[in-house]
Amino acid sequence: MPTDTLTAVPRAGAGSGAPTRGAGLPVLPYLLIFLLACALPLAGDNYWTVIATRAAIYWVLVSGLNLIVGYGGQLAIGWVALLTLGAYTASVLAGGNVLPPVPPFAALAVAGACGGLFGLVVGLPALRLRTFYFAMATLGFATIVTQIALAWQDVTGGGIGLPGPALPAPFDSEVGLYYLCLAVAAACTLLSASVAASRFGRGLIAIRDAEVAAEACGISKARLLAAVFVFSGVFAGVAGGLFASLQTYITPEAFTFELSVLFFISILIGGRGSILGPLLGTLILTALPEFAAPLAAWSNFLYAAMLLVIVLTVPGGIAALLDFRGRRARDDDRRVLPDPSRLQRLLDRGESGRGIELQDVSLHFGGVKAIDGLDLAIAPGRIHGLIGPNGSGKTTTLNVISGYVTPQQGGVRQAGAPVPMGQPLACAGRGLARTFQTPRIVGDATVLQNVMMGGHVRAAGTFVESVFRLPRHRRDERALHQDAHDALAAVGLAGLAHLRADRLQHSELRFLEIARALMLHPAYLLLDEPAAGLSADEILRLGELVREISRRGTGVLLVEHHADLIFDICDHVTVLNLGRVLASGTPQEIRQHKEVVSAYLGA
Amino acid sequence: MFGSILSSGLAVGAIYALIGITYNTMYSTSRVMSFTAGQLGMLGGVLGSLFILKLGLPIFAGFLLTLAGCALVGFVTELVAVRPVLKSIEQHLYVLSTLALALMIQQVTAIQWGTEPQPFPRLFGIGSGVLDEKFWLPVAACAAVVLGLELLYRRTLVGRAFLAVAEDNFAARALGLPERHLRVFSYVLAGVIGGIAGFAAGELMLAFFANGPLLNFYGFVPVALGGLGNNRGAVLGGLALGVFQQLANFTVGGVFASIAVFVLFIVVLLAVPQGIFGSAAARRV
Amino acid sequence: MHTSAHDDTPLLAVRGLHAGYGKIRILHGIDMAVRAGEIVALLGPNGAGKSTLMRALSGIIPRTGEVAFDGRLLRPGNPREAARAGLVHVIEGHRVFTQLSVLDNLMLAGYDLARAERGRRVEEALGYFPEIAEKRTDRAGALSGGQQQMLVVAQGLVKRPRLLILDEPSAGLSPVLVDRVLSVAARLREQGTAVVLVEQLVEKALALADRVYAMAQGGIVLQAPAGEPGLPQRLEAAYFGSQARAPLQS
Amino acid sequence: MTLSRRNFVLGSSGALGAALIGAPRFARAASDSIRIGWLAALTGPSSAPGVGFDRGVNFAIQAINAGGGVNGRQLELITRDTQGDPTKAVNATQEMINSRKVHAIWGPTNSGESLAVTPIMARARVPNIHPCVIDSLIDTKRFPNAFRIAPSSTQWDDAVRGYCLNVMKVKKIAVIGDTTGYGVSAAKSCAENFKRDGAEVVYLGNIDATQPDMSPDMLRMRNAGAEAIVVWSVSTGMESRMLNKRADMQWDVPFVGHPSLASGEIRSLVEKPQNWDKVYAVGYRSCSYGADGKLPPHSQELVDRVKGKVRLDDTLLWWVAAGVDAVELVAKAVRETGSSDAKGIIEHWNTLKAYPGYFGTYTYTPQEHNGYPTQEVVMSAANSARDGTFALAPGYN
Repeated sequence: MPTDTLTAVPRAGAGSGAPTRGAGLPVLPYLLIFLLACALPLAGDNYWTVIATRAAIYWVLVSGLNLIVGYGGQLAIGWVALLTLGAYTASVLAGGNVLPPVPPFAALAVAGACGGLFGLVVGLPALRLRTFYFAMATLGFATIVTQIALAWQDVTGGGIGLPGPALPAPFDSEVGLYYLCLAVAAACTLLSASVAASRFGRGLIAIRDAEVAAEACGISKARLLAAVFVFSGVFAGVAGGLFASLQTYITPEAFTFELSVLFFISILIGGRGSILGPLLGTLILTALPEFAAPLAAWSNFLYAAMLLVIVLTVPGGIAALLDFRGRRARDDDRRVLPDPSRLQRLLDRGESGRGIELQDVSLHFGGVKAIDGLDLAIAPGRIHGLIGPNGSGKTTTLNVISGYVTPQQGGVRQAGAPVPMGQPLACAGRGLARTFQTPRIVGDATVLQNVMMGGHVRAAGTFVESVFRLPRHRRDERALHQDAHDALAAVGLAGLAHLRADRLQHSELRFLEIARALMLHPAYLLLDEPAAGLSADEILRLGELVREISRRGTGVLLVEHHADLIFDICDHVTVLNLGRVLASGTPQEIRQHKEVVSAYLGA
Repeated sequence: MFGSILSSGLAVGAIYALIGITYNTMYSTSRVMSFTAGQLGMLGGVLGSLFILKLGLPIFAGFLLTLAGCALVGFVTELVAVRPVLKSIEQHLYVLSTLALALMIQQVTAIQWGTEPQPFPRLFGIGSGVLDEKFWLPVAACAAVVLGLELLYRRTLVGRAFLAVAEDNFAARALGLPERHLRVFSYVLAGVIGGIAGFAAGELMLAFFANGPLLNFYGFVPVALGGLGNNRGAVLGGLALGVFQQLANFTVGGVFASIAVFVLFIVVLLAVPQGIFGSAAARRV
Repeated sequence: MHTSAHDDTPLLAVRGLHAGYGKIRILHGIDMAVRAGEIVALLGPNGAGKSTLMRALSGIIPRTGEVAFDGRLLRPGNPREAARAGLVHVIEGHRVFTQLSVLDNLMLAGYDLARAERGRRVEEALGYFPEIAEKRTDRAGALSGGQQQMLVVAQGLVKRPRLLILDEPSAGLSPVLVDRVLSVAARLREQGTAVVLVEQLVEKALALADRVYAMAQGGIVLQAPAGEPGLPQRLEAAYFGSQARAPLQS
Repeated sequence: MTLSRRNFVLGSSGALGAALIGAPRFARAASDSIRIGWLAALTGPSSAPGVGFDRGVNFAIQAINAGGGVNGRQLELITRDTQGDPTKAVNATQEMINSRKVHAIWGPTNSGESLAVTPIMARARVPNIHPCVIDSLIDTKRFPNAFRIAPSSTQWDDAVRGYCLNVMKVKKIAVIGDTTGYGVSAAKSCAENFKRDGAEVVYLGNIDATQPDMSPDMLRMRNAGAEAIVVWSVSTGMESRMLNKRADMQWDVPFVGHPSLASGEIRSLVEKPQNWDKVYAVGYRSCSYGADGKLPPHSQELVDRVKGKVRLDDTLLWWVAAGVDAVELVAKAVRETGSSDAKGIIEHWNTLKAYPGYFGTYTYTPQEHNGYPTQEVVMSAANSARDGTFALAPGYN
């Protein structure tokens, strides 16, 4: 196992907003736990071996579920359903009571595949249902699977249940089964960590905390969640098979709702967006009832009480407690000093031709006419300023171009070809990047990770390649890393790469969003009031940066209130009022324009 | 056969509707869907049986003490599980804090009250067979609550303040309305409604600790179908669900009935995510 | 009863006020004052921070710095205390409770008052706006934009303010209705009530106000009596940023 | 300095961990006591039998230890509450075998759990006595260490069928089981046996124990013309709701079935005492009093011994008696083989011929570990409970 992958593996995982590639520090805790786990059976007491086996099996499931709940932010509470499914699939196939008996490991594989399929089925509602609704749906699904297991007597043995798969020679003993489960758990840790450290892991966090920005970066929530639901379903199915072997005999009563709660709480106590936190959470919650045997009846109460305490006091969970690097005190006097020379590698696209044209675009929300027959053009290599009082349709125009709203009339063309309306996901593919009026960032992740999200569509590696860290995945990561460091240096935030994004000041967040947009090597850049909340000299430096970006061939649309910035850097200015063009021309023409002055002064 | 389907269906449906109204009452002033709604229903039955059967109090005293107990649980819910997480509403921490509190309530009840369904006292003893008390009481309770809420919202200033906070929280705060007191009062009121639901359902569903999760799910379905915060939708949705479930119970049998209800819930929700009467989601960007 | 305009201690004194939304700092150290019975206009392009300043004053959003009203320091983040002291803020966007009747909307404005007192004040507020007085039982949602604006102003009047903040009352109103609403401000001044008028329409604001503050980019860039000659030109320069750039030909 | 939230959580979780760590049970030095593991479902659904057995077991342990123990060694009972959950049962069994190194295990009491732990105990060859009735649990080849102290479900089934066909002489039978592991299999085999013996099974159904309203199933049974309702379930809540519904429907039909029909809990759950008439539960000759109201002498001796020490009114004598017999069987094996070695205990039990326990006279051979004699299984009137004993059902000689 080449060292760099090992050091790289948990880099994003050790704690939310985990530190840089640095020393092997983040690997240490995993190695420690793994060595301790290997030594456990030597203590001679098989009881603790069995408990550790159960913890390993639960971690196989939780490591997959963690990507959905911890990283993706989807509240999948009913995951015992897939454990039940995997257990019964493996047992029925291995037991051979319905079909001719299948060798146990093949049965385990089929259980995994079955888990993957049903992971998708359980997960799909997440795409349409709001969080509380989805949580209720998965809970409902969990009760249904148990009841089907009860009712389908001739296959599942109904209330009687059926024996679990009996594993061949070395794994039939407690210690043998333990080492098998430990190996599977270690593999699952590596696989889920490599997904977490890949662009898909970052995509999940983006969906969780900044869904609108994720769309702008071309991260498709549907495709990503579908892949992760299948991935986590496979883990849950395999865990189900191993669980059936550990139990030696399974009945519907074994798959209790408390198990679902245990999986869910171990992730939340462990901490969102982390691998180590939920791993520790799972170990603690599995061992807790064994220590607290006299109050066995109270174990579920303890779980719930722990969850409440964690949610109220440290929402970040154990991971947040352990994440010291991400929270180091930042020196407050640092200033944003863009270095436009670093733009060279990022803006190599230089698209020529007619740029983006809006033709007779009209759009109204209910009775209010937001845009009324607008014609506008963004030429490559030039800055087009858009100003006007509140409610004049500036931001709505930008949202039409980037596909967030669909106009009732008119259309948008790019380089002559018509652009389908209302598809924000597609605009990243067309080389069109944007920023937002209020910065949309992932507070938990580092500045570098936030920026790398911008380059999502430029990477070519598929999900599976990231799972197994195949060459194309590693090439993508290296390219994204390089681009991100260039982009951060270009906007002047190079020193803050490994800080948690929520530690940044407001003005730094503005420049962070621009860096994220640069990751797309954009042909067009749409800026939505980037100067709001900046100090005077920060506005000057922003102006120079935007001018440099446009000089390298990128067409820029600048929506702004700050009239001085507009007149300073724009090649062309359009003034909107009540959704119609009041005036359009060079900055000098606009400054003398009678209506503009009165519209601004409100004659 | 049809008569008993209708009577038990409307009875169970009225209980689900009341739990739906409990959800809505909490939601209107805090934008939080709390897992404790079903537990309040369960406590209505358990406390009622505790006060009247175990402690032998007169029925009316037992009823009032039950409502007081549930009101206290409502107060604690707001204090412990809602107020601390309100500021991070978009992180949906409220789902976790209310789930944790609901689980704690359920475990304590399971340990102190036992895990077998305990008997619930016979209150008035009026009616038998299809018109037995345990069938018309929940429907009467539901009607009484709906009427009571209508009076509260239409006649009293506090009720109108509720509607104002529910419609435009920011404007209500700017106008100087005591937003926190109103939220606490709405959670206490939700506790009382949940208590009434459980008490009225006592004879039908007995004093059973596992009624909590059952009511949580089946009380949520009418809210989801009817649209968040919409009591009229909750009552219609609840009654329809109750009759559908009993119909499935009679025709297909217990196990498949709950599968049928769940499938219906998922299909309708995927088709109409914000519910039949609900409003579409606001502009995102 | 018209209090003397030249009382030395101002009714409202603001020193070193900072405010914003979360990380975004909008206001950078605001100092201003309003005397009893005075109409002050607050002008400036949008995005300058006018509404943020008013919300910070009335306690709807958190703030740092001092806000003294009638000699007493107001606690930040407490709109109820400010209202009880007499500082009433009618927020922009005529946000009425559409489900409730006109009367209910007004009753809610007097939520803390005794029933009788509340009734009296509601009638008193309706006295200013006969147009909505006869629609008192209609649902507020059924009213036109202008009538809704009158209703929210009336809600402010129910609290018998000593200082009334009107935040962009003219937004979305026809010129006739704008004059109608602004005339109420003039009547209030006669009764000694101070008014802070946040306005986009400079001419109408200058015609009504005694004094003017102009804001740009989160700071006060100009303060002057309303009648001062050459004021419009000075405002224009203030809006278009620092003079160094490209001074407007006057 | 206000206690920052982070220190508070670190402090409290640390303290919680320390307090708990203090009480782990790593393998302690093997003291000379005879350790008996007891897998008890004391809480959780269908915990009624567990509570009854527990009283008998504790009474027997104290009685033997008071009398000087066995060959001078005291008996130590290690109880783990499995809550009827197979996962907790597997953990508890592993702890008893590996960590506490028990000499014999009594329990578990529910079928779902026992199906999970029996193979584990067999692999460790730990002597195991249990009262679970599912037939597949006893297999002298696969589980030579497992012995059943109670009758098997087949023996219960034979007794119920015999009473319906030969004593009550009814032809149309309705069979109801709950949805636990036990309920499903018992109802299925019962229906098949009735058909084999020429009766007509007009209705066969499994009801979830938590189903609040029994009218759907009761109405279907009446419409099918059932003359007797056979019930196989441990859920007293469900059974009482069926009895109440029978009274509501004014339907004169006898209930016959699982011993839990006669449990004290049902008295508090039926709305009127007469709702409990014409209900006949599986009983045992040793725990039934005849028309003269007297118990068999050996059983009366146990009732007298436990008087004042064990409450009998809210449970069943056979649960208590079986608990006592189990402990005494272990003590007898250790006393007569002279050691607590597992092989010795198992071999000793294999030689028992009509050993007079309080609950039954047990006979085990290396090929047959169902020790309870079928003829001692009788029907008893469910509502005739008196200190856990019942009147023989009408029609017995």
